[in-house]
Amino acid sequence: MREVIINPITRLEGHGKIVVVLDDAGNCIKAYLQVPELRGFEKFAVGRHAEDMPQITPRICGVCPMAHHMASTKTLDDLYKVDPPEPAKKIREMVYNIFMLEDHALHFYILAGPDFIVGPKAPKTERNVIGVIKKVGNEVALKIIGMRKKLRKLNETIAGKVIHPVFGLPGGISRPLSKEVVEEARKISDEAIEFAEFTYKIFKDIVLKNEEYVNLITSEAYTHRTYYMGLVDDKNRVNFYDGKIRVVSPRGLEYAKFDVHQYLDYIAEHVEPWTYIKFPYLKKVGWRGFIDGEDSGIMSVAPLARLNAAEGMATPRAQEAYEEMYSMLGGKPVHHTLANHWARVIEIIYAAERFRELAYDPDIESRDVRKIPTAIPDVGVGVVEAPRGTLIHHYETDERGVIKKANLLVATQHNAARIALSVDKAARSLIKGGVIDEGLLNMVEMAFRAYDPCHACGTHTLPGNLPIKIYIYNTEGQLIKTIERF
Amino acid sequence: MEKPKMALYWCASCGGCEEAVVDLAEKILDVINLVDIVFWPVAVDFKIDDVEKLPDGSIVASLINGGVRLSEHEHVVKLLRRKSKIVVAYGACSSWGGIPGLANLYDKEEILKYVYGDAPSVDNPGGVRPREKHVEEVELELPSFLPRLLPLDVVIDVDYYIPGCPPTPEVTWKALEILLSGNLPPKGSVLGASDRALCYECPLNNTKPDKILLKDIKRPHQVIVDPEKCLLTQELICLGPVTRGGCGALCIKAAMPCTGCFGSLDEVIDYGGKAVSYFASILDYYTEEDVERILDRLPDPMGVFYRYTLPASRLRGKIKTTMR
Amino acid sequence: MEQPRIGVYICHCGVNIAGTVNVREVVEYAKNLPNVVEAKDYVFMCSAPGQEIIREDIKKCQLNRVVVAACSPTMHEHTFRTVLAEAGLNPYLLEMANIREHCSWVHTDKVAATEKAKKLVEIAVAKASTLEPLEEIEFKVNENLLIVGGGVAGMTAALDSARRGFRVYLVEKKPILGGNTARLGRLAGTDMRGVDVAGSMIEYVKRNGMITTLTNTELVSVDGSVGNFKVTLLKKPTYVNEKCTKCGECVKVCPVEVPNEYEFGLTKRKAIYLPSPASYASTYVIDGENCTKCGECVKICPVNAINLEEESERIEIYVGAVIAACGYDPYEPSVGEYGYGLSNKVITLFQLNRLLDPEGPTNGELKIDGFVPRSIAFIMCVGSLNTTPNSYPYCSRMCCSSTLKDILLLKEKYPNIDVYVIYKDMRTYGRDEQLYLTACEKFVKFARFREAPKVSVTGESLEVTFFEETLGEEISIPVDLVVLAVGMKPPKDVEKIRTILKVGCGPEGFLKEAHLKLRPVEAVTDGVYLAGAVTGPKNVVESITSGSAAASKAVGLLCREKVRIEPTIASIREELCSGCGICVSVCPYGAIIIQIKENTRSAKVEPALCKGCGVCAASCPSGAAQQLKYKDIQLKAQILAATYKR
Amino acid sequence: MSKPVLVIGGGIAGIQAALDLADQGIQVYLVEKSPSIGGRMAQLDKTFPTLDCASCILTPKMVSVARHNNIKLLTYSEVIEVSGRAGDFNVKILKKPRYVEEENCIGCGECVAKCPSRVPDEFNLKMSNRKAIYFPFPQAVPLKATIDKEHCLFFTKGVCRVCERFCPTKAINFEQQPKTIELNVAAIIIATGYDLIDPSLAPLYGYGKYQNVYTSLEFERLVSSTGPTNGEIIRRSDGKHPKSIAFIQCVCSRDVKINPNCSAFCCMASVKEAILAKEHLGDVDCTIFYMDLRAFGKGYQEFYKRAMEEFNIKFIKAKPAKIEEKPETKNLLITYEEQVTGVKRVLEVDMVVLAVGVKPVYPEAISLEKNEDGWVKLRNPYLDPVSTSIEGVYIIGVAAGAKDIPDSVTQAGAAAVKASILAWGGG
Repeated sequence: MREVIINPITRLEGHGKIVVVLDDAGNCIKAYLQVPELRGFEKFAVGRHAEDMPQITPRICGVCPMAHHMASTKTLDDLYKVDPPEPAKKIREMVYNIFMLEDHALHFYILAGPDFIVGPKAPKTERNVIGVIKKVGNEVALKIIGMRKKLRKLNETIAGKVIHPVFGLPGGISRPLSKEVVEEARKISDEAIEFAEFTYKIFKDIVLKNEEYVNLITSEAYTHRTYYMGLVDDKNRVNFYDGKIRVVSPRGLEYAKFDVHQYLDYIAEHVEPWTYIKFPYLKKVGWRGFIDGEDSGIMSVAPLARLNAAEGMATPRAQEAYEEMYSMLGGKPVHHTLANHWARVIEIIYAAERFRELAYDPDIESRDVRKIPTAIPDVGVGVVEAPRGTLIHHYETDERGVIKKANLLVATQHNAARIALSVDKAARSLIKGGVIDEGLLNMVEMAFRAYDPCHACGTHTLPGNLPIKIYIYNTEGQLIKTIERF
Repeated sequence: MEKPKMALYWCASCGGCEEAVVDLAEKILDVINLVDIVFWPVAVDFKIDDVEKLPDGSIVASLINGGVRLSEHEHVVKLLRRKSKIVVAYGACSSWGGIPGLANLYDKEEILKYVYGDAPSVDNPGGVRPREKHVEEVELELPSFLPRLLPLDVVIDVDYYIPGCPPTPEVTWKALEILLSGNLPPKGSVLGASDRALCYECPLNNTKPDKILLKDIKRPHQVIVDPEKCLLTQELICLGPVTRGGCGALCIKAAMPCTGCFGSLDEVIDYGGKAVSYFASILDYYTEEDVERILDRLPDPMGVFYRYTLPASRLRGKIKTTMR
Repeated sequence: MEQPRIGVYICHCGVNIAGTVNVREVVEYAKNLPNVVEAKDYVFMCSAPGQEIIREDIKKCQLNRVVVAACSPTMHEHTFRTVLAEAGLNPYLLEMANIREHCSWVHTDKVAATEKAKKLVEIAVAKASTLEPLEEIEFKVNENLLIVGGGVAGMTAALDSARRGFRVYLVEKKPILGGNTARLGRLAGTDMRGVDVAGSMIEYVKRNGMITTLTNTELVSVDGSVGNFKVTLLKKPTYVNEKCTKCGECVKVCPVEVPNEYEFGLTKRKAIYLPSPASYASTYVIDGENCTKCGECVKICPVNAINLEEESERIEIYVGAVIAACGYDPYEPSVGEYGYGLSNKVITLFQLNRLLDPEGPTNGELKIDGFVPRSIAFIMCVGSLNTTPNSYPYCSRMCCSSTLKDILLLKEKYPNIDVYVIYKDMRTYGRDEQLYLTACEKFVKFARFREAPKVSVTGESLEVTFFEETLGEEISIPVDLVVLAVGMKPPKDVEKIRTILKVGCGPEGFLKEAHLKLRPVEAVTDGVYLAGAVTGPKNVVESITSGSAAASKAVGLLCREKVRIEPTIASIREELCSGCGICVSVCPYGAIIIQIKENTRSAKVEPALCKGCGVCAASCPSGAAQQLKYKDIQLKAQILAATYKR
Repeated sequence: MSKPVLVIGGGIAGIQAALDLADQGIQVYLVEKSPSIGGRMAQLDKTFPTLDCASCILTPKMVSVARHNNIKLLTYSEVIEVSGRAGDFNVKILKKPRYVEEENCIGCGECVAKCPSRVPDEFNLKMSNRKAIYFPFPQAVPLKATIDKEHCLFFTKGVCRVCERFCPTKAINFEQQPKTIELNVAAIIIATGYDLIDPSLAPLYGYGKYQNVYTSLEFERLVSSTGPTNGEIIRRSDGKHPKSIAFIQCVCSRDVKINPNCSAFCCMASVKEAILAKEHLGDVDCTIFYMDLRAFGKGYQEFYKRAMEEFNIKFIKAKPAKIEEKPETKNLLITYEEQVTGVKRVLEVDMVVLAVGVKPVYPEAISLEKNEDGWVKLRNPYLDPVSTSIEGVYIIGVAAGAKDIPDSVTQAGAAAVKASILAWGGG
């Protein structure tokens, strides 16, 4: 038996490692994605003041801190049984859409961008942000960097900090928006719409008009037939900030639709001894191991899953793009992992449109943004859609609001099993008869990126690639070959 | 001329520090022009072997973020220490442990038991736990989860510190300028941030009355504050007075009290101890009953006063940490 | 900082240290400590030859720090600092290890005591390495003195200080000097009356060119510190100028009548009145609070001495010291307490004094409703010793003697009156015991109560009922007059005075001495002294004595050219200070201020006010405030040395 | 320039007067007849009502006196002649020989350790022994040895000189002669304090006859850690801890035959001593026999109350009629009349402490005018409360009338400022 270790891959809640096991014939029989990362947030949350959780939990992930901040803040609303004033909810949702927009844009242009915009087969020295700039032009590049900077600055002003925000409190937000901020938000939201349209155009021009790319997206190697989960509004349309959790089956039928309070009835976590990450799955279907299909409880989250789990988008341009995608890819659900990029662009449009709607809503000028909670806290559960997917926080406290128990289901986890499937599938299809296709690295990398904007969002701002090194061992366990990819 | 070599590494961090570097925005390109980044797992070629091949001391500066939580972190930071002239603890976690350092209030077993056993959504009837060595088809190894989280300077010698959770782009840029200037401050210095407490740059510092004596403590969710008035005087525990400045009072501008992510100032020996001492000294209480009552108003002093610094504090947490 | 070169000197203190501690072993140990270049022992380090060893070594070995391991620093730190200074070293580069009081005197196990002495030396050496030179702080002293209160204590203090050559501002809130003493009638053991004592003092005060008297004047604020106080006063108008001839026409037309406080309410006066008997008041005054400004007096005044438009005046003066001599208020029983206020036959001792005074409302005749009472009961401890719910817990000290003095006067004048003294403990301490003996000889009847007596008022008759301890039974005495021997209580504006002067007060409300036994006329605040009954009940003689004693302290300060304070005070490093203001909030001496420069704040210590208590250093969140000679880094060095195992 | 002032007596009053004057820039001569300053206060264990340790608060003052540049300390010296008048007194002082050169003596105590001669120790009221060469007490100021000529073997028998042999600084000088010092001073402050009246004048209390009857000053030494028993309260008769102690007030005071005056501080001193006895022994009954409990000073009534309530000390208002000893146990039987019932009762106790009244001590060289009761007559008690009838001569402390420490200290300040005025030529 031989093993191949890819160590470390890029961060997955930290660092990752892939081990590929070959049989004596040199065929891959199994590939493991190991996540060697554990910090114990759920445990050390115990003893903390509940109201500190919106500031503690963002430290789980500094790339999508706003997702944790918002999930946590909403959990506190629930914990203290306080319904924030409408203006507060609108400001929160606006901030949240700005965050989704900024985060998705970063991913699209900077992470996935090199693969698609420059081209998957372009020389590695060009497959980076500089290559992207060359391709789209300096002006466009500045537009992208400028947009991101503006959006992040706006969120810093409203939320206090953009990395690890502070403004969320049970019952609302820390303070109303000043006139200047409201005006600034409106101005930026106009630009955001334009930016979203422009992004969609680039995607269509560069990706969809390239048959090779489309084939890549639909290729079997990147396809898993799993359940899909996402938040939907009362009309089953995608919503990032609030709604019910909807799950559709691999065949596209509604499997479940539930309030987050019922999450324990639907979701359970499986533990494997070879990785620190836990694998959530659909409890009622059950854990059947790393397989796909209707009988496997493995589900997927993130942009594509959200679109699959919903029946449409709540804003007009996004809805058009939504329909366009499904018609091109042959209807719902789409099982191709790489279609996440497409879905992400659709969500960019939605986020921009929703941002603009809220920015122009007169409510956000209101001073009424806080309700002081009066109830005695007990249990609270909250959910948002993080860029990477459904994010659930669940706290139990004593009467003073001190955490007694915390449970966190983060987006990466929901996708963990499907990512493991992808890795395994890629390895099995690409390592045969002792021949290790060098394309393995590419495949793995692309499969990753599709899911994992958060893990790697900073990745391609500098020249360089996903750092992978493969160790190939013979049957005696001796190292026979090393393949590096850089 | 060869550009100076620089490395960046993360331990038990959230990635916010990496994101903060990215937030240098256009300035990141200046950095690239000035230095040759030889190691940055999140961003550039990862070649730990290549790092090993470098002559000792050949990296001018390594910026390391995150606390040391896994055996793998320990291994890599020791390697970087050998290869680097200067090691910089970047951000709150590597400087003092940061928020993940609060895990030191619990021991390793308590954490594993909850995460893989008692958490409500876990379905693990067999009591499976991630193991350092596990034989499936082959032996799979996981780095070991250390008994506690260690600040970087407990594991290796650290030359400088850049504070913040995360350090702001301004602070990061200033610190890089100092590092690249060659005009280095004394070992142990904090780079890029202010030498004074946050109050100094706080827009509300001038709204304070002559004397601040507090009759009550309020937790942030219990009060709607006047955003134009010093939060401390509104009975919120603002750690601005005890926290190093440099962030520009971001939280306070959002009407939320400072929670201390820039850590303590040069002259302060223990951040949390100092925070408790300063805060207790302005409480206007005299009787034991008052003290009892006030302690009840603040059930989690650890999470409030030691939020970012527990592993580096004199208390060190429930789990003993051997200091250097 | 230069490399420390420390000399360690270990004292045998005869057998005091050497009897328990193996000094040679400590010397050898000290030699190997970091930065130590020389270590020696001697039988008495504080003796001249011992001092010489240190002086020589400082030069010979170029020492820049010295550790002396001997007795308590309160004994000899000063001695050794002088040695360092004489040898050209900054005296604050000395650190003492107390191996006597902290070691040899309290231990018997010689081995363990020697180990402890080593550790104490090691700790001192560690701190010595971190010591910095400090400069003593000096201020020029303003030679003027402020005295608050123009009673006998204040006037005595004023006279003594002025005679000693210092300018005195004597401030009295009432329109006239003399205080309570002036109203006391005849005093014990003399033919003098209170008004004679006060009056002669007033004369001396008037004649003394070094005393500026400000009557009808109140203290507004006192800023600054020992040696340099800035005082703001408010002089209120009396509306009558010195042209007044005391003709009394104005009083006749004045329509406003109020109780006469000088006579303890026994009579009434007008809004324009003489503030004391004619012989001592120089003019009539108008009581601004009660005057309706009707203008009648202005119209009638033959010399145009009245000006109702007169206004208050703010006066600023600068002084080096302050004496608070604000006196006391007599305890005023509440209505119904021992029948007081229910009958004009229940009076206080102070009222009796007025009735017995030839210048009093009855010209010295004791007549109630026109009759001389045949029997009088004196009830002691009224308002004192917690006898009633309203009363204070303490003993008022003067009432026993004062009562007996009045009884002897009465007995002189009316030998046939039956006098009962109903008391708890007769406290005629010292030579006043002779008053008690004399009273007994005069057949004054003494009866001892257990609980406060009850005074029942039925129509015209009075009866005092109580459980008599000696007889062991309850008795009732019908009397014609009841005199309540009331005690003394803190003056009503004591809280204001104490806040302005930043002086402490005890639980009973009197001002607090720096040390109850050995510093009875000094306040905790440097440069502020206390005279008379403002610190607690006193008789006239004791008040006068304490007035002189307070003057003595004030003169001791004022005659110094400069005040020197030890530099072991707080210091704030401005470059580290954020201006958060925590130190200002906690400083018990108001010694720290926030200065605002270009819209940024920073704290600053006023060295003259700082007592070096260290509260600011402990609370300073940024470590900018440090206690000199006890900086965190210095204490840390000591702690590390203490916990380090060699 | 100011003229010097003479202070006679180095007790707390004299010390405070000297310090006040010295602080006012005036040269002070402080004359003390015994080898050390400190006076009666140095013999006390703790002080009422604060329970401050007497030496702890007194010693720093003594050290200040020794250190003050303006104070010339003349111990073991006596004023033998005074002439002149206010502003211009001529004073002769006799400095008795210590037979130890003060300049050389470093206070090491070698001589004391080696001296073979044992003498009853006056500081401990003869309840223990000292040597013929001695320091009166460990904190003595100046800490210079003194040879007691009367008991020194060399002076009495012509042999020994052991001290001389062992002195490391050659300070012993058997040839030393008395010295007369002449001074001109502007004013004189008398602070010569008091002695206890001889308790045997009141024979009914059995002092001197019964071993377990003590004076309160003896009791102070007995509870003091530097006293003859290192702070152990034990009976003279058998060295056992007493289980019951009676404190009897007004012994030789308020007694027209002996001394009509009240001694002002004994009530509180006894209350304090009873508290100390409780603190030291725990299991002891303390009873105070009193006539009137004179708790008149600041904090005194509260202290008295504490003694009753917190320390459970019994107070009996009665003057004992007699005290007898039980020969077999050496316990004491106190006969008194119960106040309420008038019944005669007897209380048996293990130890009796007598609060003995005081008499003033005056310097012989100055003839002061006295009252009938033997106490000094003041010039004008109201306008000039610290002046004797001789202008420029002031009197303070207990010598001027029985009083407690704070009142003595206050008088010291008062006399100091008066003397200071004279010293500067004012008045």
